[in-house]
Amino acid sequence: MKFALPVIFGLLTVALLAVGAVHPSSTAPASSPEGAVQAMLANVQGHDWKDAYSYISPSSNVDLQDFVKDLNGRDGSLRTYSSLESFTTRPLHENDNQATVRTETKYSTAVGAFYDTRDLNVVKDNGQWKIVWAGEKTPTVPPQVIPVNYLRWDVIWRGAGDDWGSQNVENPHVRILSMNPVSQASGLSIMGEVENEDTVPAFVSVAATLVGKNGQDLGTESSFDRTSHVLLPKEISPYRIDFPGIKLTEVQSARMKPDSMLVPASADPVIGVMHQRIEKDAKGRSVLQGDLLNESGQIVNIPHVLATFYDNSGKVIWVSDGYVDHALLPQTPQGFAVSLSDDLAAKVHSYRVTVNQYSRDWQD
Amino acid sequence: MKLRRVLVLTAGIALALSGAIPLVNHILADSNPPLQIKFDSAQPREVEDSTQQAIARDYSAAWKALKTSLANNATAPLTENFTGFALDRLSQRVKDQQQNGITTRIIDHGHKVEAVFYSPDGSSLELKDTASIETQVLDGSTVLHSDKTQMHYYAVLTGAEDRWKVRVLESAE
Amino acid sequence: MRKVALITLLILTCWFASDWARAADLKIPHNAVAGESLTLATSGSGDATLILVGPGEVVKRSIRLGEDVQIKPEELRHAGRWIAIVRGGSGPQSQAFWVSPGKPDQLSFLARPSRVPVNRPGVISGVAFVFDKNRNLVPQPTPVEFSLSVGGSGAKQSVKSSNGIAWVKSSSARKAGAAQFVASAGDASVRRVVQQVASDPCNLRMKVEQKSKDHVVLVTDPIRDCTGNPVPDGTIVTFIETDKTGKSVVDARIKKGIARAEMPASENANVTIAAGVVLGNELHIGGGE
Amino acid sequence: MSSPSISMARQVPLLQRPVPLSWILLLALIVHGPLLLMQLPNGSYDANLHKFFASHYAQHWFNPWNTKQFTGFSQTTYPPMEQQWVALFSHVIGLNLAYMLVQFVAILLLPIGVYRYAKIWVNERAASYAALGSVLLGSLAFLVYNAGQLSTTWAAPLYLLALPYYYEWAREANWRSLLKGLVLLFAAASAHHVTLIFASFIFALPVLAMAIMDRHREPAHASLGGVISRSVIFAVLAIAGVFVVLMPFWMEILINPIKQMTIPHASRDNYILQPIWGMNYFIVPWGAIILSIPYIFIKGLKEARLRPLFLGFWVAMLFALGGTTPVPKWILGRAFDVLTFERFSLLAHVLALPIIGLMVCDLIDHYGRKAAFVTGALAALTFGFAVSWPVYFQNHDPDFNVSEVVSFLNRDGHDKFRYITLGFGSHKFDEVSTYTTASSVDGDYNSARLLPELTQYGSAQLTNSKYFGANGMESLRAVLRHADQYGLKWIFVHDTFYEPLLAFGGWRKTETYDRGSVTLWVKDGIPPAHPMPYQQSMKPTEIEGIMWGTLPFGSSLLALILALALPDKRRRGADTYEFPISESEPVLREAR
Repeated sequence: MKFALPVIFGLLTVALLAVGAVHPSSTAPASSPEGAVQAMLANVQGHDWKDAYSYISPSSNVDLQDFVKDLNGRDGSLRTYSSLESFTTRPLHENDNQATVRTETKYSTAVGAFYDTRDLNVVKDNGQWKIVWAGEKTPTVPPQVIPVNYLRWDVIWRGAGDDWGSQNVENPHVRILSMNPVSQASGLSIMGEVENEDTVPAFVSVAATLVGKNGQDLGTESSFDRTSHVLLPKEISPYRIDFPGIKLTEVQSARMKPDSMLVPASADPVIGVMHQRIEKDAKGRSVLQGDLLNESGQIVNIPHVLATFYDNSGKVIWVSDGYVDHALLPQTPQGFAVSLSDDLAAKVHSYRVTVNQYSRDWQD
Repeated sequence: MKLRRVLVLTAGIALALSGAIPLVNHILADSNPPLQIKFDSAQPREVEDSTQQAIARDYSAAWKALKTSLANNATAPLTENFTGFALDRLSQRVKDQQQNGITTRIIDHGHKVEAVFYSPDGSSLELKDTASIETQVLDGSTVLHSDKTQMHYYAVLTGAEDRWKVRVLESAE
Repeated sequence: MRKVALITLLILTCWFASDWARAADLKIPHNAVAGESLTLATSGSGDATLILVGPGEVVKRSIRLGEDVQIKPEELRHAGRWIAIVRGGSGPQSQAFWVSPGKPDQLSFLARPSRVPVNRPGVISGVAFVFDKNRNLVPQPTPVEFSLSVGGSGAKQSVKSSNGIAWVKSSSARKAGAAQFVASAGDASVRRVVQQVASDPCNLRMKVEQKSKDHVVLVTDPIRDCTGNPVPDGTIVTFIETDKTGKSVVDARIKKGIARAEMPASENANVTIAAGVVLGNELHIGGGE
Repeated sequence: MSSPSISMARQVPLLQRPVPLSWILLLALIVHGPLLLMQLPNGSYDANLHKFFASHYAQHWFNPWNTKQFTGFSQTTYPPMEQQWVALFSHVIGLNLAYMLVQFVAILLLPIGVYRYAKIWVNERAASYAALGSVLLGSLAFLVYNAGQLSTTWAAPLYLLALPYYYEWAREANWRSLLKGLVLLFAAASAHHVTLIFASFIFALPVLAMAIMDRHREPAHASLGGVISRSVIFAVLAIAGVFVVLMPFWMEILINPIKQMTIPHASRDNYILQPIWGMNYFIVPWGAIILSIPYIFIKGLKEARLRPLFLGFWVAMLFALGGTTPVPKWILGRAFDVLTFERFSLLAHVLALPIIGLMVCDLIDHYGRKAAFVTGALAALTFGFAVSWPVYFQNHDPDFNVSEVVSFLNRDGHDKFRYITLGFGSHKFDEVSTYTTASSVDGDYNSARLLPELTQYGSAQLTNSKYFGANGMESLRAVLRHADQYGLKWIFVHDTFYEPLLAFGGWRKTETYDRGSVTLWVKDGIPPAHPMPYQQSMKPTEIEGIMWGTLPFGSSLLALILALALPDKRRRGADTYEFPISESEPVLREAR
């Protein structure tokens, strides 16, 4: 009886520790196809690659190393700057031995959230549900020499001293070719195109200030990453500036502020945008898709696609963008898709895709 | 008991001082002198409305900074509003004043300003200013010189990141 | 007796006071010029301190009253209103005087822009600010000569400054190249360079250079502007191919005067070309041009 | 030379006697002095935050509005007392040494507080062992040398010092005790608000229970009603006083209640499922105390007198376990995700120490010197391991030099624009903030955040954005999008992870510092920074500034004056023991 209280409290403490520690095993066999996918993704989330791989069917013909690279990225792509943040799964169809599970994943990446949808085949293997992993096939480019006429601009600036009157290199002339406000449920967007009409490269950013009916400023926003910042001579880039929560009826005018700066730049890489077309994706949504082709000899780590949509009068009616989570290898096509709403798709008469890029080596 | 009294007294004085100092600063704070600017005769380019407002604001601020700087022998206010030759010149004046133990108090009774030049590229602008100025040169609290006169100034302003800065400020007879 | 002594004392005091007052008398010439020496005449006797407060400096020195005071050129560099103060035995005496700028000696020349397309009217401007050797603005009208030339040929123009500023406007030449833009006043001369660069491409034309099973290589003719100047390398030329698989676009860069792009081969495709907002010719691949 | 005089009294063996407090303080000096002179806490997690706040008070004692972080924030969001002491000493010995000095004072206060607090429950000897143990606590080493929680290490001992006075007041109605207890409590509140809130329950409720249980003990003869009514008076005066002393703090909370999204912290993890955090937050700070847990359970629950103390310990221990048990989540609800739990180890240990003191007495009584040696060695090992733990477990990046960053910001008018750092970690970012004249959009102290881009997302500092997943990166994107409004021109990067976003967002890499470990990214066309419009209504008034500059600091000063001016008469004889023989038998308070 003397020890009753200590024993009770001791047991209570152990019980509380046990309640807090209740957690399913990370490699427990899955009881359903969806469970197998969820367990695999949960392990990916925790970077437990080995445990995740335990849910992969041997028939997939993919080894652990390639499996990890498929999920964790390769060649300095956006995926290498990502981690799986959350996911949802939904079985599309299922029978006793086979099933298809749709996964919608959200990655946290260096450029913000990245969403991906993938349909996974799940099969029963020795009584356990396992995922058939379709590994990425890296095409082999034949050995070749790609001649580079290396073209770049360097700038020598005036010294730091205040020698007023002495000449400095002038900033490039850029011109806003078009500007179109579009009102949506989430707010107002201003979009259009900007051209570097000079003979030197320009570092461009576009900002806009909305002026309200009684003359006061409603807010200032910039195009941020919805434009290409480095424009070579005569290059045209779309831009889109979003003003969340502002309605078109509140706005009297907009002050556009295109800034340009002369910067050292390289004319490479050249990225072709091939076979662009508007189609429906697996979910039935309208997407503009095609292939990116890196015509240079070096890897482009993170491509960023900017799509400009025009109506039949040539007016810019929407600017959409998307990052590609795979690197562009030389001479190797890489697919891309940019979504657009169905009502917008109906109005689109033509479109134009430009590619912005980040490459680690070239940045340095 | 004595210690307590001293403590209470000290705390009271500290409180009173900390409250009084901002009040005194507020009372002594400068008010802006009247400034009239005409932009009609600017050549060869017409001065935009927004530039007119900016010039009026920044030229007035420059004078305020000049007064503060000469009165307190501090160069910090100058850097915000002056550049180039004017900044060098006024900074040197402040340093010399400091070295020689004198200060200059400017009592500004107003400016009548006319823009006479606005460069074609919009980067520089010249003003002719007729100012009514009272100048006092002081050594500590001793007034060494005091006069009130109407003076003409040539001021050249050039655009900086977010404001116009005075690059040339020269008085003439 | 006491009264007499008092009156005498009063007289003596007044006498001393007037003497001290006279001691502070200053005579300053009316024609003081920045950067030139200046002689101040003083009267009275004894030691005193002279303080000169100028627009950009303060000079303080000990003087003997009754003697002339020499102000060195380097002490009188800034034009404008000066205040001379003499502190002797009695209260300080002061006097304001004006120093005018010296003769024109330096120019601040703002030539804009540094880079300009050829054959554009009134796009080049030159603004010259006239200063003396101590960087005082010289408001007196001064003739300033501007000349703009490319390859030795060009135009000259003489302008009289007003309020210390002279300016001109000029058109760009038809030929690309570095234009020499010179402003001179007296012995001062300042040179600037205005790069006159090719304008928008003109008469943009492309042709098929090479065709294979997978690819077609398109190449432009040498790209020039409407006055015949070659468009600089690096300029973007966009090739657009449209066929049943969709639209393919390559933003090629002009290298060595021409642009080249590799497009997917197609049975039946239209190819267009553009540089900036300028459109070129159109090709049909598969069924001939 | 004369030989030491020996007073005639009953001989008590050395190990049977209480350890004099002066010896304990000397031990604290010997153990902590060299470590502090080596400035070991400089590398701790929060040290630079305190120094940053202190550097502001050093220059603007009566103006708590600090423009160097969050584009401007009020330092009334964090009790200022120990930071103001650092500020005061910094004028004489510099910021770093001032921090060490103030931290050292807190370390000295802890054994005094533990000693006085322990004496409510146990005899002088056990209390002195408890105080001795407090010098070598792993949790203290963790908070001082790893976490840099200056505030908790100040608030806890002040609170421990205040409660015995409350105990005396409740039992004996001693007005002097009431005054001293209240002033020490105000000082504790001025040091740290969170410790005050939790200590009110964990530390004070056992003392209330004891005051009721001991109401008839000599020299008191109080009634139950008397004890309770005096407790209520103490509580009311304490609440009113704390409200007045920290008035600007409460007003700030009232105007800007903390509505931010929750921010992840490893101390909320389950330490069993995440063993590395279990090691970091439990095994290391607890050390040899883990071995004494069975004794604490048995002794603490067997002795009726010790039960309130045990219950306080038990709750504190469950809190110290973070997310290992569901109890903190059940009790705190949403607040669970706002708090960090590493500080609860110290609170639990302070409550356990009187019982551990009894254990040491028992051990020494049974095993003599062997027991003294073993317990001493275990305490020393615990402390040594906790101090050296950050060397083996580095949970932040290796050190790098930020002097070039500071130099860049402070020259050529660069401080006209705002800056942020990416990948610096809050520790290094605070160092930059302390020494630069420029303002940052980012800030370290979460509760001071007002900018919508920072409060809308579940992330803390921008400099650590990537550790907060998509929320962190979205928060960073939102700030970068509004760079024009904030005058945000400079971004210093210590982690290439952030470079793609900057490149796509319109920044350019321009300069490299510290042999390439830091790069500067610049955006052109950004207008110079100006005060944000919302700040006008957020700035503390001048009166609030004066209150903030006088009352919290003044309460600590008053506590000091009262300690000197009104010494505890009854304790004069009891606290000191002459060497080698005590004149009288120690006052024993048997825990029975």
